[in-house]
Amino acid sequence: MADLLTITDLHTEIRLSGATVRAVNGISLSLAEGECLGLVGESGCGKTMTARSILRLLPPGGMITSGAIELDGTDLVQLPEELMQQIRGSDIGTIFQDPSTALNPTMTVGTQIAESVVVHKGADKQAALARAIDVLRLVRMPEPERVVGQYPHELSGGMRQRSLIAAAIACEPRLLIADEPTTALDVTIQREILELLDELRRDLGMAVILVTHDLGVIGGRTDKVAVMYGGRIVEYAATRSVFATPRHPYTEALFDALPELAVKGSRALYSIPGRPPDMRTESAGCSFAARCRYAQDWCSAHAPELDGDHPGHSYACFFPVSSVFGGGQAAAAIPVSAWLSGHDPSPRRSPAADGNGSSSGPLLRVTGLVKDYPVTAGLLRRKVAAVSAVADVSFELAAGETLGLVGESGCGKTTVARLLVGLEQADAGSIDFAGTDLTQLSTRQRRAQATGIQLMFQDAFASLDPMMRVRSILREPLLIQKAGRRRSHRRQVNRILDEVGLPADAADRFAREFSGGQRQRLALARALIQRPALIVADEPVSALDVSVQAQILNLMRKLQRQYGLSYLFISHDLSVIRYMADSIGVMYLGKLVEVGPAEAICAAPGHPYTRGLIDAVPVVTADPEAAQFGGGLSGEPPAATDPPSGCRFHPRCPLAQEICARQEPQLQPHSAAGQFVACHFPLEEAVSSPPPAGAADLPAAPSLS
Amino acid sequence: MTAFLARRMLQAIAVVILVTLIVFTLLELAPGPDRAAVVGTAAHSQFLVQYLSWLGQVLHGNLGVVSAGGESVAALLATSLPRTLILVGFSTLIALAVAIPAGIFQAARPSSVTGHGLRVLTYVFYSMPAFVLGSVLILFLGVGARWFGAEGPQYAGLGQVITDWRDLTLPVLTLALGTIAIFARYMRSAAADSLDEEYVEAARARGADERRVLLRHVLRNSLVPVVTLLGLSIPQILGGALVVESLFNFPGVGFQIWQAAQNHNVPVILGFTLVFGVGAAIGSLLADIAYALLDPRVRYARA
Amino acid sequence: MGSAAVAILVAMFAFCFLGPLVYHTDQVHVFFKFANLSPGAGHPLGTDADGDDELGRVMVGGQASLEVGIAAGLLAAFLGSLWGAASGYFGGVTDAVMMRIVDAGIAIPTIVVLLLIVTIYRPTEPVLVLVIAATSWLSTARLVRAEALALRTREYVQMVRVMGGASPRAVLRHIAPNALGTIAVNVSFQIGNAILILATLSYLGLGVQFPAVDWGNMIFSAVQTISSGYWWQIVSPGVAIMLVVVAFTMLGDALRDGLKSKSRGR
Amino acid sequence: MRLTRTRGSRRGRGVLGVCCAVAGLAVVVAACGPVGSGASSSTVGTTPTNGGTATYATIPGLSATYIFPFTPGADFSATNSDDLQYLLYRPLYWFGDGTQPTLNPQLSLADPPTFNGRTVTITLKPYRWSNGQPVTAENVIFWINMEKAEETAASGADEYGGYVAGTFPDNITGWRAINTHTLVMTLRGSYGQAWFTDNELSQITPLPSAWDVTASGTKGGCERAISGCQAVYNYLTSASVGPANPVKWGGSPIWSVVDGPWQVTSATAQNQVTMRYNTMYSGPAAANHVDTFILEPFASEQAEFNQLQDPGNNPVDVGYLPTVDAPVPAAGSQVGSNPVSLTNYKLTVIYPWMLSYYPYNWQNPTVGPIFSQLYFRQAFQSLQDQEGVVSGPMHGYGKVTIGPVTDYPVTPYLSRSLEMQGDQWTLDPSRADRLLSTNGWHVSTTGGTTFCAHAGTGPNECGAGIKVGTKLDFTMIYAAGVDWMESAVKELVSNASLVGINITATSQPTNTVVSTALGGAPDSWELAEWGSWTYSPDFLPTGEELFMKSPFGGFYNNPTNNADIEKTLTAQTTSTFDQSMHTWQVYLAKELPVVWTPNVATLVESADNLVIGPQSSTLTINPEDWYYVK
Repeated sequence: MADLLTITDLHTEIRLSGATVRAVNGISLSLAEGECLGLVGESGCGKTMTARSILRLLPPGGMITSGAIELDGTDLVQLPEELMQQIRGSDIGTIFQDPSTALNPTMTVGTQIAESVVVHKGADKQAALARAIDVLRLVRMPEPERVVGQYPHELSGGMRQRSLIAAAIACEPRLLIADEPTTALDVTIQREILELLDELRRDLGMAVILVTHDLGVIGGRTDKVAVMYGGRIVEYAATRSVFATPRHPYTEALFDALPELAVKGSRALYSIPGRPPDMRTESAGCSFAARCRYAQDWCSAHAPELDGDHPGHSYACFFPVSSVFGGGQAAAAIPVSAWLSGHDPSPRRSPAADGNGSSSGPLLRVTGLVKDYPVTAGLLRRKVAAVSAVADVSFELAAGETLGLVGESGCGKTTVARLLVGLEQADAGSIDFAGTDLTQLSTRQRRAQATGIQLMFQDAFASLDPMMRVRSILREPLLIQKAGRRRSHRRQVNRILDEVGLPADAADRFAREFSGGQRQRLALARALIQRPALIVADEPVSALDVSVQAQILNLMRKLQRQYGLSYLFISHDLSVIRYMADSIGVMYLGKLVEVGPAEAICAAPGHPYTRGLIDAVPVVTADPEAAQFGGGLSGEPPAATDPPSGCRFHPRCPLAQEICARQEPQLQPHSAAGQFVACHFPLEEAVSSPPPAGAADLPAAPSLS
Repeated sequence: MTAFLARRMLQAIAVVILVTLIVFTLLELAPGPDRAAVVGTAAHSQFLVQYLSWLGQVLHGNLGVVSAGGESVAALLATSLPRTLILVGFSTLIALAVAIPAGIFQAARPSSVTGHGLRVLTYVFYSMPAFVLGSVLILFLGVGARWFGAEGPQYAGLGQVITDWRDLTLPVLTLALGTIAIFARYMRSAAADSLDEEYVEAARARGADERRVLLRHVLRNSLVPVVTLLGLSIPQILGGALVVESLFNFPGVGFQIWQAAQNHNVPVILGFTLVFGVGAAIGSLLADIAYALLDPRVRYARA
Repeated sequence: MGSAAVAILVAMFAFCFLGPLVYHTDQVHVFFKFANLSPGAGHPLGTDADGDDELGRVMVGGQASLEVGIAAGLLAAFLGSLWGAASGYFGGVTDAVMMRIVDAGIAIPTIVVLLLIVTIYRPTEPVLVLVIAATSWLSTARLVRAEALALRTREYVQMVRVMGGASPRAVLRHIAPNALGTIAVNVSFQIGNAILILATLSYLGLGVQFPAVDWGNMIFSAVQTISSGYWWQIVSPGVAIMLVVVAFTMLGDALRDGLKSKSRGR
Repeated sequence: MRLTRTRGSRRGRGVLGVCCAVAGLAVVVAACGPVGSGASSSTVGTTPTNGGTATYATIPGLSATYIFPFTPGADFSATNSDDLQYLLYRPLYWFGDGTQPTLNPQLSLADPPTFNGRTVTITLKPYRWSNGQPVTAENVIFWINMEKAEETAASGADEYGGYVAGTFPDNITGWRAINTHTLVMTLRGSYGQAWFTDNELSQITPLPSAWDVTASGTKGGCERAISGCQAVYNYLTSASVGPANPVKWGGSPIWSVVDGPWQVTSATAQNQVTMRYNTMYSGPAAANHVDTFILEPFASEQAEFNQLQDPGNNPVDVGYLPTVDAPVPAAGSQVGSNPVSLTNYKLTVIYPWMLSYYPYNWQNPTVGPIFSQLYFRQAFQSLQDQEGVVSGPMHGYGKVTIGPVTDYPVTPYLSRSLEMQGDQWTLDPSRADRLLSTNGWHVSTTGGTTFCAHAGTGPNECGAGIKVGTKLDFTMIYAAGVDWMESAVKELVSNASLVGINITATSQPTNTVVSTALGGAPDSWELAEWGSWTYSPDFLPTGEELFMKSPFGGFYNNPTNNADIEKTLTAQTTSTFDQSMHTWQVYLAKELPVVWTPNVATLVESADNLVIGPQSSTLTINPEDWYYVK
């Protein structure tokens, strides 16, 4: 099979006023017709710039300084701009990361999908729209005839991404570049989209470059993988080969940082120390040397070439790893439920055992919590409906433990967090915290109670005042609560910085001077400085790269042990929840549909929705069949303004029957492990082979032991 | 959409009522005889009573009289307002027609020679008071080159006013140039923001050329804030018309206000101000409707 | 762009306020016999219709223009910020009423209100400052309110409540400092605008009154004799006013661009 | 009195300096009036042609708004009377003979009046209205009845702007028609003939019988009796003004009845008035004349000047040149060249029949005692640089004022000796310093304010009512929008500062200045300048309206002066009138009751190929004599 795309020694630079960023620093790769390449790496490693270089759509100041990009024998680097425009959209299709910003809000979806047809095929409006409908059908858009006339904001996130894909493939390109196509989406939709891409690739015979930071995404879906670091490819091989035997320490580190895999062992997640290299300066040696656990003096003085010891697997390292990671375990399929139910013997909980607090009751008991947001309409802004954000949610959290709340976007988990920290007032229910019902307190009392519960936002940067220095940010809670004397504040700030792993001089800097991970450390430091009993962490790591995510998760666990903290950990990512949580609450459309010990739920979900969530988690495997494993969920949650009758999940439930639409199921004890499920037809245990919850310590799959 | 419109209209009505209140308060500051000319016999009663009686008269179309035994303010308005609308209408259209492409061009090619040139011109016109600009235009294009008349059209008929391009050009141009400067600066910034958006990148990736990107994607999105600005600028443009009309002897509303101010003719100032205010409130309402038409998000989100 | 603007402003300030210390002219007395002299020895920029040295007059006139412009711009921004912040902070009915008042104020052309007020009160410098500020604060109010509304939902502002802080703290420590950038941009535009409004008032005969002089009435006097060929009378103050207004506007643009890139700090 | 507007120099302004005028007693002597010039470069032939259209730019800011000659004060403007009503409805007596502001027998409807004791006989010439009816004595009585009805009805009524309480028609006791063309009036006292003719009969405009109606086609009774006038007045007033009424002037059954040389054919809401030559006109007809005459209104001098420079589609044939734009004439010549941008016009200069001055407020409780001191007024007049203002901001187009009678145009009313003396109080700050220093003042020449050091009424003392420490610190209001006035005030402030007199000058709209000075409380003003006083329709420069405790003269009140004025009003012969005028003005010139300021000229531009002849100093126009040449 002839290579469709060949990139040879590509160098791309971005010239800024003060410096030159060597974004792509001599990469070479090739891609055959119909082949799928995964381009993997942390943010800032140059993967997006590589994709942009192929399209020749570089940011201001960006230019390809040398190298060749041959598409079917034509060097795109040398092509005049007019001809390049003919290639874009017709020969190369592109999908962007965020469908909410990549679609023009003032144009109908159909017009945008048809745009490339109009541009390249000279189609008239009628023909173009007809084509748009065809393509929408191809991407399995429901009611394509209606959708073509709609505007992006009228579509859900998943539908937008389908539209974007439709726009990319409207001219049946031979190469599709998908730049982080699922990062902004819920796990459930992510799976659907990835599957769609797979099918389209097969049906249309496209070659695909899948750019992502998530190894889970490429496993089983790509033919080969290029791992990028510091603008270079550090490992380049068939996917199966990389998953089986990652040779570059960086690749290995990426695998180790995955929480999906970490649960199996008793150790903390591996996190790559330091930050990606500054691409404005050129280092003489291996750019990864500074962060590499195997680096020798030699590494920082000499740059390794990209070659390999056997054909088809090249890497740029003097001291490649062979099977430190444990050889082939990733090569075989790891059933999702298997690793999810994996035994975690880490002694990270058991407050009673720690002697921390009385065992008289849980630290937090939430009972019948309700929150509606009014929807107003009409001239007088009368309340015409309510968004039922949280509907009768109850759960408990013991001191020193972690409760993971999981669910798709819009399920109400963030509202629960806001209710707990007092950013919203509950419409009904009680929040019993350390013996006090927070909902009954006056504003003043509530403020005084604020020390006990702290919050971490997903976007740490947005939660740090850009005009304040770190010292002021960290001191603010102390000032508010008039805790201690001012003189002691400096000491406390310095100590807390040290605890979250930031240097003391960080205190005099501004939030914008820190990286994403460091900012989340700052947010954690601020939450911790008041010595709270409970930290509500709302998606604290979902905006972070895997390696950084690992740092934060580790830190949170370390601090939990240290202070006997409780966490209410909110995430849409079951693998992260699984790594962090002792117990799990699964929310759907404002309802808690399942709650119970983490192992039990992961091993034997009782609710079909939980099952669907678990199935949607990408599998770290190179095996295409394993990647297809499970049914997953289809569709997206309906609007919370008008929740479905009875069981709110019934329209999407594969097991739904007539009663589900009529009668709302209550949380019922489901298993001996303390699992509660709200379902008329809860899943029988061992439906999908994993052992029952009670036997969580049994080996899950042969390949794991 | 209808609910949004209805609510927006209620707001406009509230604004109009407030405009009348402000105007009336200003009237309270005016010297006694002038006030009597407007409020008539109610001059000695309570503020509120006076206000309501005045409002009642206004609602009956009675804006007071120009002078004792003279022409009514409403009649004066009826003859002068259409002229101002012609002047303002033409200038605004020209301003939009020039400022939009100029702004987009500056955003698309900020460092080109033309881009820099446009930017300098924009600043120059922005910082030049209208009377200076008008005088310079008269000196060079009117009196000097004799291309255009140095005085606005004097015809009685509006049709003749519109067709007398030779005389209409300079007043329209003076008002337009200042307005262009305001709009172009805004358009540039809106278009620059729009160009940074990912959907522009997406369009390029689909093979759209620069022309298509600018016309189909950037234009409409950057028009949205400009339309809002247009709505807010209406009073400013009318205010500019005041200077331009007096400079070019063009007997429109601004001209009459200006004359009235010179003569302390408070009934005329107040009556006309009221009409300006109401016009601006309506303009702002129209701008919001246009905004909703341009931006589908508003159309649906507020419905 | 920003540094060029600052350089122009510093130069113009030095010119207007320090210039007269070096370049002495009689700007008080009238000498008709020296009227309308073209630039030359003794009068580098010529003289005006009253025989005053144009260079010295541009300096003195600049003082009034800059003083009134800056004072009015600052005052307008201050009033507008207070109003806008209060409106955005209280929200609800208060916000609706306060903003409708702003809408109504904006709906009335500034120049008309100026005309009316200035015909009632003698236009001295303080009156002009008050009057220009009284008609210019509206746009600031609108802007600051929008900013306050946006800031109110920022997570770092919400964090104050999570930490148990009261609203005043959120306003004083977080909303206000973060709105300052926007306000600073606005101040810059407001000053440029105020100088232009002052000039337009001169055209209507309602600007600063003699013996005080500002660039606006210098230009206006010159415009009257525009066809007599005394070009230096219009060019000198014209260039001065343009430089200053452009500089303030450029400064505002530069500050805004800076703010934009700062808020994209990630 | 009549409100006119001087053609000041400020452009972009509608409102300019004001001149007020009131009647006086008059005897007519010749003098030199306006001077024509206007060397034109273009090649224009000399063959007169008949017909054509002349477009006339009205005084900036003053458009034709009122067609009924019985005009109320608010509309009593030069444009309405001189440029519109006089062309349509001739006054009984026409003032302006050549360039002299004197009675013109040719253009008057009647022969000069004959006085016989307390009776006056007026004999009308055989004029006809355009509807064919003769102009009769009844038509004159129509006016008198109307004025009697409207002005005695309510005191302070403003129905006719030319009315002054106690004068015409209050000072006649009887009037009747002897026959169709003869009318006799009985006077209340024995008034001077000149005064009664020039200042009283000058107001009358005969009204056609066709106007004696109370509705269309309904006969009124004003010609017969005073009691019938109110209804007629109401009807005619409503037909002249009101919404969009100018548009109705054209073809109106009322207003189309004219005895003047012109008839309105159309008018616009913007007050552009088109007239056509009245072929029924009974007066002297020129051999050649234009047949259409258009009054075009302008908002400002600048707009008008721009139009002249760049005629475009609607060229103006006769308009005004702003003083600031006029090149200074060469030494010795009355008229300078045209601005280079005006290529097809010739320049003519008119010195209007007016007096320029501004009053001291003699009644002001604070500064009145200072103004009452003659040495102070002498010192103050010595700070007024009339020559400098004429050669400076007036660009040479001005005449220095030396006393209460205007010295240009030169009339028989002017004292020869005073004329020979010229301005006795030319600019001289050192004289002012001396006058103040020798009268008890501590003069500061270094920036401080001069103050009274020696109170008392003796020599070297400040004078009655002035306390030690009183400062020479004055406020002055002046009309905004007149360029030369602003410059003159600036210079005065500058000159005054040389002798420690501090003047705070504020410009205000002309109307405000006038109303403050004429009607304000005694302490509401100190010095107020509005411009000039125009003698129309009271054409004699007598002093009764200005200097007999009149608000126009700052309430100056002096028994000697009052007696002198009385003598002028009752003088029965020309020689006694002139004699008493000279005596009075020599006295008053020394008294300096007000501050004399220079008269400014009106600069008229007319198309090269249009002959308009010498223009009258009364500012009336005769377009029926204008003709084009080929």
